[in-house]
Amino acid sequence: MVNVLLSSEPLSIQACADWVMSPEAGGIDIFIGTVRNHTKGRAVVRLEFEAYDRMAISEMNKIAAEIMVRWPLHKVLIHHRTGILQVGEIPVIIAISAPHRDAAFTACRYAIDTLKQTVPIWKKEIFEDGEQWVTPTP
Amino acid sequence: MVNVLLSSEPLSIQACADWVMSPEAGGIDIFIGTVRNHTKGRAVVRLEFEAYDRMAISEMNKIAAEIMVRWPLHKVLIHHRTGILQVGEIPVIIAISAPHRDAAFTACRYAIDTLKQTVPIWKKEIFEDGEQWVTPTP
Amino acid sequence: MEVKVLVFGRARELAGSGSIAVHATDGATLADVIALVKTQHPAMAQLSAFSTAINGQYAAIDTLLSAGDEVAIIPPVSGG
Amino acid sequence: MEVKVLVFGRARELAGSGSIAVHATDGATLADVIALVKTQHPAMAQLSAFSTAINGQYAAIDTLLSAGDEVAIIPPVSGG
Repeated sequence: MVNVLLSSEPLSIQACADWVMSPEAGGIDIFIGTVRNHTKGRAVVRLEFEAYDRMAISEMNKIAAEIMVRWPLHKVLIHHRTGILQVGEIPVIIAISAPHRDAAFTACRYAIDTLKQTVPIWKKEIFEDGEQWVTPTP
Repeated sequence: MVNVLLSSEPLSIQACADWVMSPEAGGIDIFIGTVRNHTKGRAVVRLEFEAYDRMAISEMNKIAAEIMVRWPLHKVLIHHRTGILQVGEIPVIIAISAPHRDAAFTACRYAIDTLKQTVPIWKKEIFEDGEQWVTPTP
Repeated sequence: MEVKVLVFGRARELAGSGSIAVHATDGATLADVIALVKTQHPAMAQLSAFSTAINGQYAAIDTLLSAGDEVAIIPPVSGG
Repeated sequence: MEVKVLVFGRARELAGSGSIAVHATDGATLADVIALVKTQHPAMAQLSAFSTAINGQYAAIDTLLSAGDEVAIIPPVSGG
Protein backbone atom coordinates (compact mmCIF):
# COMPACT_ATOMS: atom_id res chain seq x y z
CA MET A 1 0.00 0.00 0.00
CA VAL A 2 1.18 3.47 -0.91
CA ASN A 3 0.31 6.88 0.54
CA VAL A 4 1.67 9.96 -1.25
CA LEU A 5 0.81 13.54 -0.33
CA LEU A 6 1.90 17.02 -1.34
CA SER A 7 0.42 19.45 1.15
CA SER A 8 0.53 23.06 2.25
CA GLU A 9 -0.63 21.97 5.72
CA PRO A 10 1.76 20.82 8.50
CA LEU A 11 2.75 17.14 8.32
CA SER A 12 1.98 14.88 11.28
CA ILE A 13 4.57 12.33 12.39
CA GLN A 14 2.03 10.42 14.47
CA ALA A 15 -0.49 10.20 11.62
CA CYS A 16 2.24 8.93 9.26
CA ALA A 17 3.42 6.33 11.78
CA ASP A 18 -0.16 5.20 12.43
CA TRP A 19 -0.74 4.75 8.72
CA VAL A 20 2.27 2.50 8.10
CA MET A 21 1.81 0.36 11.23
CA SER A 22 0.59 -3.11 10.53
CA PRO A 23 0.25 -6.39 12.45
CA GLU A 24 2.15 -7.93 9.52
CA ALA A 25 5.13 -5.65 10.05
CA GLY A 26 8.08 -6.18 12.35
CA GLY A 27 9.94 -2.95 11.66
CA ILE A 28 9.19 0.62 10.68
CA ASP A 29 11.71 3.20 9.58
CA ILE A 30 10.72 6.85 9.41
CA PHE A 31 12.81 9.65 7.96
CA ILE A 32 11.84 13.19 8.92
CA GLY A 33 13.41 16.25 7.36
CA THR A 34 13.41 19.38 9.49
CA VAL A 35 14.23 22.99 8.67
CA ARG A 36 17.63 23.82 10.09
CA ASN A 37 18.39 27.23 11.62
CA HIS A 38 21.60 27.72 9.67
CA THR A 39 23.33 26.99 6.35
CA LYS A 40 27.10 27.29 6.22
CA GLY A 41 27.11 29.56 9.24
CA ARG A 42 24.34 31.84 7.94
CA ALA A 43 21.16 32.10 10.05
CA VAL A 44 18.09 30.85 8.21
CA VAL A 45 14.84 32.74 8.89
CA ARG A 46 12.50 30.47 6.90
CA LEU A 47 12.27 28.28 3.81
CA GLU A 48 9.92 28.68 0.86
CA PHE A 49 9.01 25.48 -0.99
CA GLU A 50 7.67 25.53 -4.53
CA ALA A 51 6.52 22.44 -6.45
CA TYR A 52 5.36 21.41 -9.90
CA ASP A 53 2.43 19.82 -8.15
CA ARG A 54 1.18 17.15 -10.51
CA MET A 55 4.66 16.04 -11.53
CA ALA A 56 5.92 16.04 -7.92
CA ILE A 57 3.05 13.74 -6.95
CA SER A 58 3.69 11.53 -9.94
CA GLU A 59 7.45 11.30 -9.21
CA MET A 60 6.78 10.50 -5.52
CA ASN A 61 4.40 7.75 -6.64
CA LYS A 62 7.12 6.40 -8.97
CA ILE A 63 9.56 6.19 -6.05
CA ALA A 64 6.98 4.42 -3.90
CA ALA A 65 6.16 1.96 -6.67
CA GLU A 66 9.84 1.29 -7.36
CA ILE A 67 10.75 0.50 -3.74
CA MET A 68 7.66 -1.70 -3.33
CA VAL A 69 9.03 -3.80 -6.20
CA ARG A 70 12.68 -3.77 -5.12
CA TRP A 71 12.26 -4.66 -1.44
CA PRO A 72 9.73 -6.70 0.58
CA LEU A 73 7.70 -3.89 2.16
CA HIS A 74 4.23 -3.58 3.65
CA LYS A 75 3.37 0.10 3.43
CA VAL A 76 5.14 3.10 1.97
CA LEU A 77 4.26 6.70 2.82
CA ILE A 78 5.84 9.81 1.28
CA HIS A 79 4.52 13.22 2.41
CA HIS A 80 6.03 16.55 1.34
CA ARG A 81 5.14 20.10 2.41
CA THR A 82 4.91 23.15 0.19
CA GLY A 83 4.76 26.85 1.01
CA ILE A 84 6.51 28.76 3.78
CA LEU A 85 8.16 26.75 6.57
CA GLN A 86 9.70 28.11 9.74
CA VAL A 87 12.81 26.71 11.43
CA GLY A 88 11.97 23.36 13.06
CA GLU A 89 9.05 22.62 10.73
CA ILE A 90 8.90 19.43 8.68
CA PRO A 91 9.30 19.51 4.88
CA VAL A 92 9.23 15.75 4.38
CA ILE A 93 8.25 12.50 6.07
CA ILE A 94 9.00 9.08 4.59
CA ALA A 95 7.63 6.12 6.57
CA ILE A 96 8.04 2.48 5.61
CA SER A 97 6.88 -0.71 7.30
CA ALA A 98 8.32 -4.09 6.40
CA PRO A 99 8.39 -7.62 7.76
CA HIS A 100 12.09 -7.10 8.56
CA ARG A 101 14.02 -3.99 9.49
CA ASP A 102 16.73 -4.40 6.86
CA ALA A 103 14.31 -3.71 4.00
CA ALA A 104 12.67 -0.81 5.86
CA PHE A 105 16.00 0.97 6.42
CA THR A 106 17.35 0.36 2.93
CA ALA A 107 14.16 1.39 1.15
CA CYS A 108 13.70 4.51 3.32
CA ARG A 109 17.23 5.65 2.60
CA TYR A 110 16.80 5.02 -1.11
CA ALA A 111 13.48 6.89 -1.16
CA ILE A 112 14.80 10.11 0.40
CA ASP A 113 17.97 10.05 -1.72
CA THR A 114 15.91 9.58 -4.90
CA LEU A 115 13.31 12.18 -3.88
CA LYS A 116 16.07 14.76 -3.56
CA GLN A 117 17.23 13.95 -7.10
CA THR A 118 14.04 13.54 -9.09
CA VAL A 119 10.99 15.15 -7.47
CA PRO A 120 10.34 18.66 -8.89
CA ILE A 121 10.30 20.64 -5.66
CA TRP A 122 12.50 23.65 -4.99
CA LYS A 123 13.35 25.48 -1.81
CA LYS A 124 14.60 28.98 -1.26
CA GLU A 125 16.43 29.89 1.93
CA ILE A 126 15.51 33.24 3.41
CA PHE A 127 18.28 34.83 5.51
CA GLU A 128 18.22 38.02 7.58
CA ASP A 129 19.98 39.82 4.75
CA GLY A 130 19.15 37.93 1.57
CA GLU A 131 17.86 34.76 0.01
CA GLN A 132 18.99 31.97 -2.30
CA TRP A 133 17.61 28.97 -4.14
CA VAL A 134 19.14 25.85 -2.70
CA THR A 135 21.13 23.83 -5.20
CA PRO A 136 21.89 20.17 -4.64
CA THR A 137 25.27 19.41 -3.12
CA PRO A 138 26.93 16.71 -5.22
CA MET B 1 22.04 14.63 24.37
CA VAL B 2 20.92 11.16 25.26
CA ASN B 3 17.53 9.83 26.41
CA VAL B 4 17.35 6.17 27.49
CA LEU B 5 14.25 4.55 28.96
CA LEU B 6 13.16 1.05 29.98
CA SER B 7 9.45 1.16 30.67
CA SER B 8 6.43 -1.03 31.32
CA GLU B 9 4.20 1.74 29.93
CA PRO B 10 3.38 2.13 26.20
CA LEU B 11 5.98 4.04 24.18
CA SER B 12 4.94 7.19 22.32
CA ILE B 13 6.27 7.80 18.81
CA GLN B 14 5.24 11.45 18.89
CA ALA B 15 6.92 12.08 22.25
CA CYS B 16 10.13 10.44 21.00
CA ALA B 17 10.10 12.47 17.78
CA ASP B 18 9.43 15.68 19.71
CA TRP B 19 12.38 14.98 21.99
CA VAL B 20 14.95 14.51 19.21
CA MET B 21 13.76 17.44 17.08
CA SER B 22 16.11 20.37 17.11
CA PRO B 23 16.56 23.59 15.12
CA GLU B 24 20.18 22.44 14.68
CA ALA B 25 19.10 19.21 12.98
CA GLY B 26 18.38 18.64 9.32
CA GLY B 27 17.41 14.99 9.49
CA ILE B 28 15.78 12.57 11.90
CA ASP B 29 15.66 8.81 11.54
CA ILE B 30 13.32 6.79 13.74
CA PHE B 31 13.22 3.01 13.97
CA ILE B 32 10.11 1.49 15.51
CA GLY B 33 9.82 -2.20 16.30
CA THR B 34 6.29 -3.61 16.31
CA VAL B 35 4.91 -6.95 17.48
CA ARG B 36 4.15 -9.08 14.45
CA ASN B 37 1.10 -11.34 14.31
CA HIS B 38 3.05 -14.37 13.12
CA THR B 39 6.42 -16.13 13.35
CA LYS B 40 7.27 -18.68 10.66
CA GLY B 41 3.60 -19.20 9.88
CA ARG B 42 2.53 -19.57 13.52
CA ALA B 43 0.01 -17.05 14.87
CA VAL B 44 1.44 -14.98 17.73
CA VAL B 45 -0.99 -14.09 20.52
CA ARG B 46 1.31 -11.82 22.52
CA LEU B 47 4.92 -11.26 23.54
CA GLU B 48 6.36 -11.20 27.05
CA PHE B 49 9.47 -9.08 27.55
CA GLU B 50 11.80 -9.61 30.49
CA ALA B 51 14.86 -7.45 31.24
CA TYR B 52 17.81 -7.31 33.58
CA ASP B 53 16.76 -3.75 34.26
CA ARG B 54 19.87 -2.00 35.51
CA MET B 55 22.14 -3.72 33.00
CA ALA B 56 19.70 -3.15 30.11
CA ILE B 57 19.68 0.57 30.91
CA SER B 58 23.45 0.62 31.20
CA GLU B 59 23.93 -1.23 27.89
CA MET B 60 21.47 1.09 26.11
CA ASN B 61 23.41 4.05 27.48
CA LYS B 62 26.64 2.49 26.18
CA ILE B 63 25.16 2.23 22.68
CA ALA B 64 23.98 5.85 22.82
CA ALA B 65 27.39 7.03 24.02
CA GLU B 66 29.19 5.02 21.35
CA ILE B 67 27.15 6.35 18.44
CA MET B 68 27.44 9.93 19.72
CA VAL B 69 31.22 9.51 19.44
CA ARG B 70 31.27 7.67 16.11
CA TRP B 71 28.90 9.91 14.12
CA PRO B 72 28.02 13.64 14.20
CA LEU B 73 24.62 13.49 15.94
CA HIS B 74 22.48 15.94 17.87
CA LYS B 75 20.20 13.80 20.01
CA VAL B 76 19.91 10.07 20.58
CA LEU B 77 16.86 8.40 22.12
CA ILE B 78 16.51 4.67 22.91
CA HIS B 79 13.27 3.51 24.57
CA HIS B 80 12.41 -0.15 25.24
CA ARG B 81 9.24 -1.70 26.64
CA THR B 82 9.00 -4.52 29.16
CA GLY B 83 6.08 -6.73 30.21
CA ILE B 84 3.25 -8.10 28.10
CA LEU B 85 2.77 -6.66 24.60
CA GLN B 86 -0.11 -7.39 22.23
CA VAL B 87 0.23 -7.67 18.45
CA GLY B 88 0.83 -4.22 16.95
CA GLU B 89 2.34 -2.77 20.14
CA ILE B 90 5.79 -1.18 20.17
CA PRO B 91 8.71 -2.90 21.94
CA VAL B 92 11.37 -0.40 20.88
CA ILE B 93 11.83 3.11 19.50
CA ILE B 94 15.20 4.49 18.46
CA ALA B 95 15.18 8.12 17.33
CA ILE B 96 18.21 10.08 16.18
CA SER B 97 18.60 13.65 14.97
CA ALA B 98 21.67 14.81 13.11
CA PRO B 99 22.81 17.76 11.02
CA HIS B 100 22.77 15.44 7.96
CA ARG B 101 20.64 12.42 7.16
CA ASP B 102 23.52 10.10 6.36
CA ALA B 103 24.69 10.02 9.99
CA ALA B 104 21.13 9.67 11.31
CA PHE B 105 20.42 6.60 9.15
CA THR B 106 23.76 4.92 9.78
CA ALA B 107 23.71 5.47 13.54
CA CYS B 108 20.08 4.37 13.90
CA ARG B 109 20.77 1.15 12.02
CA TYR B 110 23.87 0.47 14.11
CA ALA B 111 21.97 1.17 17.34
CA ILE B 112 19.14 -1.32 16.71
CA ASP B 113 21.55 -3.98 15.43
CA THR B 114 23.74 -3.58 18.52
CA LEU B 115 20.77 -3.45 20.92
CA LYS B 116 19.63 -6.82 19.61
CA GLN B 117 23.07 -8.27 20.34
CA THR B 118 24.06 -6.76 23.67
CA VAL B 119 21.12 -5.44 25.72
CA PRO B 120 19.91 -8.03 28.28
CA ILE B 121 16.26 -8.20 27.29
CA TRP B 122 14.46 -11.41 26.40
CA LYS B 123 11.14 -12.03 24.71
CA LYS B 124 8.90 -15.06 24.77
CA GLU B 125 6.38 -15.63 22.01
CA ILE B 126 3.00 -16.88 23.17
CA PHE B 127 1.13 -18.89 20.53
CA GLU B 128 -2.39 -20.34 20.63
CA ASP B 129 -0.92 -23.71 21.48
CA GLY B 130 2.42 -23.09 23.11
CA GLU B 131 5.22 -20.64 23.77
CA GLN B 132 8.93 -20.22 23.14
CA TRP B 133 11.81 -17.95 24.06
CA VAL B 134 13.00 -16.15 20.97
CA THR B 135 16.58 -16.87 20.06
CA PRO B 136 18.57 -14.56 17.82
CA THR B 137 18.69 -15.54 14.16
CA PRO B 138 22.30 -15.44 13.02
CA MET C 1 1.00 25.61 -32.55
CA GLU C 2 0.56 26.97 -29.04
CA VAL C 3 2.59 25.44 -26.21
CA LYS C 4 2.46 26.33 -22.52
CA VAL C 5 5.83 26.45 -20.75
CA LEU C 6 5.87 26.26 -16.96
CA VAL C 7 8.96 27.58 -15.19
CA PHE C 8 9.89 27.02 -11.55
CA GLY C 9 12.27 28.17 -8.84
CA ARG C 10 15.15 30.30 -10.03
CA ALA C 11 14.00 29.88 -13.64
CA ARG C 12 10.63 31.36 -12.73
CA GLU C 13 12.29 34.35 -11.09
CA LEU C 14 14.55 34.93 -14.11
CA ALA C 15 11.55 34.69 -16.48
CA GLY C 16 9.46 36.96 -14.26
CA SER C 17 6.53 34.57 -14.66
CA GLY C 18 5.61 30.97 -13.86
CA SER C 19 3.84 30.32 -17.16
CA ILE C 20 4.89 31.38 -20.66
CA ALA C 21 2.81 30.99 -23.82
CA VAL C 22 4.95 30.13 -26.84
CA HIS C 23 3.94 30.02 -30.49
CA ALA C 24 6.05 27.33 -32.20
CA THR C 25 6.05 25.92 -35.70
CA ASP C 26 4.46 22.51 -36.23
CA GLY C 27 7.08 19.80 -35.78
CA ALA C 28 8.99 21.84 -33.15
CA THR C 29 11.06 19.97 -30.59
CA LEU C 30 11.46 20.72 -26.89
CA ALA C 31 14.82 22.33 -27.79
CA ASP C 32 13.11 24.67 -30.29
CA VAL C 33 10.60 25.80 -27.68
CA ILE C 34 13.29 26.35 -25.04
CA ALA C 35 15.17 28.50 -27.55
CA LEU C 36 12.02 30.59 -28.13
CA VAL C 37 11.55 31.01 -24.37
CA LYS C 38 15.14 32.22 -24.02
CA THR C 39 14.61 34.73 -26.83
CA GLN C 40 11.49 36.08 -25.12
CA HIS C 41 13.23 36.11 -21.70
CA PRO C 42 16.96 36.80 -22.20
CA ALA C 43 17.64 36.67 -18.43
CA MET C 44 17.05 32.93 -18.58
CA ALA C 45 20.42 32.51 -20.28
CA GLN C 46 21.81 32.69 -16.70
CA LEU C 47 20.28 29.30 -16.02
CA SER C 48 23.23 26.98 -16.49
CA ALA C 49 21.61 23.59 -15.98
CA PHE C 50 18.04 22.39 -16.09
CA SER C 51 15.92 19.38 -17.01
CA THR C 52 12.78 19.41 -19.11
CA ALA C 53 9.41 17.70 -18.91
CA ILE C 54 6.39 17.28 -21.17
CA ASN C 55 2.97 16.85 -19.58
CA GLY C 56 4.50 16.08 -16.20
CA GLN C 57 7.07 13.50 -17.36
CA TYR C 58 10.81 14.04 -17.77
CA ALA C 59 11.54 14.24 -21.52
CA ALA C 60 14.69 14.49 -23.63
CA ILE C 61 15.44 17.81 -25.32
CA ASP C 62 14.94 16.40 -28.86
CA THR C 63 11.39 15.19 -28.19
CA LEU C 64 8.78 16.38 -30.73
CA LEU C 65 5.95 18.46 -29.30
CA SER C 66 2.24 18.43 -30.05
CA ALA C 67 -0.22 21.31 -29.84
CA GLY C 68 -1.46 21.79 -26.29
CA ASP C 69 1.56 20.12 -24.66
CA GLU C 70 2.56 21.39 -21.23
CA VAL C 71 6.32 21.89 -21.18
CA ALA C 72 8.22 22.47 -17.93
CA ILE C 73 11.68 23.91 -17.30
CA ILE C 74 13.05 22.22 -14.20
CA PRO C 75 16.09 23.76 -12.51
CA PRO C 76 18.08 21.46 -10.18
CA VAL C 77 15.55 20.22 -7.62
CA SER C 78 16.02 20.69 -3.88
CA GLY C 79 13.10 19.06 -2.13
CA GLY C 80 13.34 17.15 1.12
CA MET D 1 31.38 -15.99 50.66
CA GLU D 2 27.78 -15.36 49.60
CA VAL D 3 27.07 -14.52 45.98
CA LYS D 4 23.71 -13.67 44.44
CA VAL D 5 23.10 -15.16 41.00
CA LEU D 6 20.34 -13.64 38.83
CA VAL D 7 18.94 -15.78 36.04
CA PHE D 8 16.77 -14.62 33.15
CA GLY D 9 14.58 -15.87 30.33
CA ARG D 10 14.90 -19.56 29.58
CA ALA D 11 17.60 -19.92 32.24
CA ARG D 12 15.18 -18.57 34.85
CA GLU D 13 12.52 -21.07 33.84
CA LEU D 14 15.01 -23.95 33.95
CA ALA D 15 16.23 -22.85 37.40
CA GLY D 16 12.66 -22.34 38.63
CA SER D 17 13.73 -19.04 40.19
CA GLY D 18 15.07 -15.66 39.13
CA SER D 19 17.55 -15.34 41.98
CA ILE D 20 19.80 -18.03 43.47
CA ALA D 21 21.95 -17.67 46.60
CA VAL D 22 25.29 -19.47 46.28
CA HIS D 23 27.85 -20.11 48.96
CA ALA D 24 31.27 -20.13 47.29
CA THR D 25 34.80 -20.43 48.65
CA ASP D 26 36.88 -17.26 48.85
CA GLY D 27 38.81 -16.81 45.60
CA ALA D 28 36.06 -18.43 43.54
CA THR D 29 35.73 -17.42 39.88
CA LEU D 30 32.59 -16.83 37.89
CA ALA D 31 33.08 -20.33 36.42
CA ASP D 32 33.15 -21.86 39.92
CA VAL D 33 29.90 -20.17 40.86
CA ILE D 34 28.21 -21.21 37.60
CA ALA D 35 29.25 -24.81 38.34
CA LEU D 36 27.66 -24.59 41.81
CA VAL D 37 24.45 -23.18 40.30
CA LYS D 38 24.30 -26.09 37.86
CA THR D 39 24.80 -28.55 40.68
CA GLN D 40 21.92 -26.98 42.63
CA HIS D 41 19.73 -26.81 39.48
CA PRO D 42 20.57 -29.75 37.20
CA ALA D 43 17.95 -28.69 34.59
CA MET D 44 20.21 -25.75 33.74
CA ALA D 45 22.56 -28.12 31.94
CA GLN D 46 20.09 -27.80 29.04
CA LEU D 47 21.25 -24.22 28.57
CA SER D 48 23.75 -24.54 25.72
CA ALA D 49 25.01 -20.98 25.39
CA PHE D 50 24.96 -18.01 27.72
CA SER D 51 26.97 -14.94 28.70
CA THR D 52 27.78 -13.82 32.21
CA ALA D 53 27.85 -10.49 34.01
CA ILE D 54 29.10 -9.21 37.35
CA ASN D 55 27.35 -6.24 38.92
CA GLY D 56 25.60 -5.38 35.66
CA GLN D 57 28.66 -5.56 33.37
CA TYR D 58 29.55 -8.36 30.97
CA ALA D 59 32.44 -10.34 32.53
CA ALA D 60 34.65 -13.23 31.37
CA ILE D 61 34.11 -16.62 32.93
CA ASP D 62 37.52 -16.63 34.69
CA THR D 63 36.89 -13.38 36.57
CA LEU D 64 37.48 -13.57 40.35
CA LEU D 65 34.45 -12.77 42.49
CA SER D 66 34.16 -10.78 45.70
CA ALA D 67 31.65 -11.22 48.51
CA GLY D 68 28.36 -9.50 47.71
CA ASP D 69 28.87 -9.56 43.95
CA GLU D 70 25.75 -9.79 41.82
CA VAL D 71 26.30 -12.40 39.14
CA ALA D 72 23.95 -12.77 36.17
CA ILE D 73 23.42 -15.65 33.75
CA ILE D 74 22.43 -14.15 30.40
CA PRO D 75 20.94 -16.46 27.76
CA PRO D 76 21.04 -15.20 24.17
CA VAL D 77 19.26 -11.83 24.23
CA SER D 78 16.25 -11.07 22.03
CA GLY D 79 15.22 -7.48 22.70
CA GLY D 80 13.98 -5.08 20.06
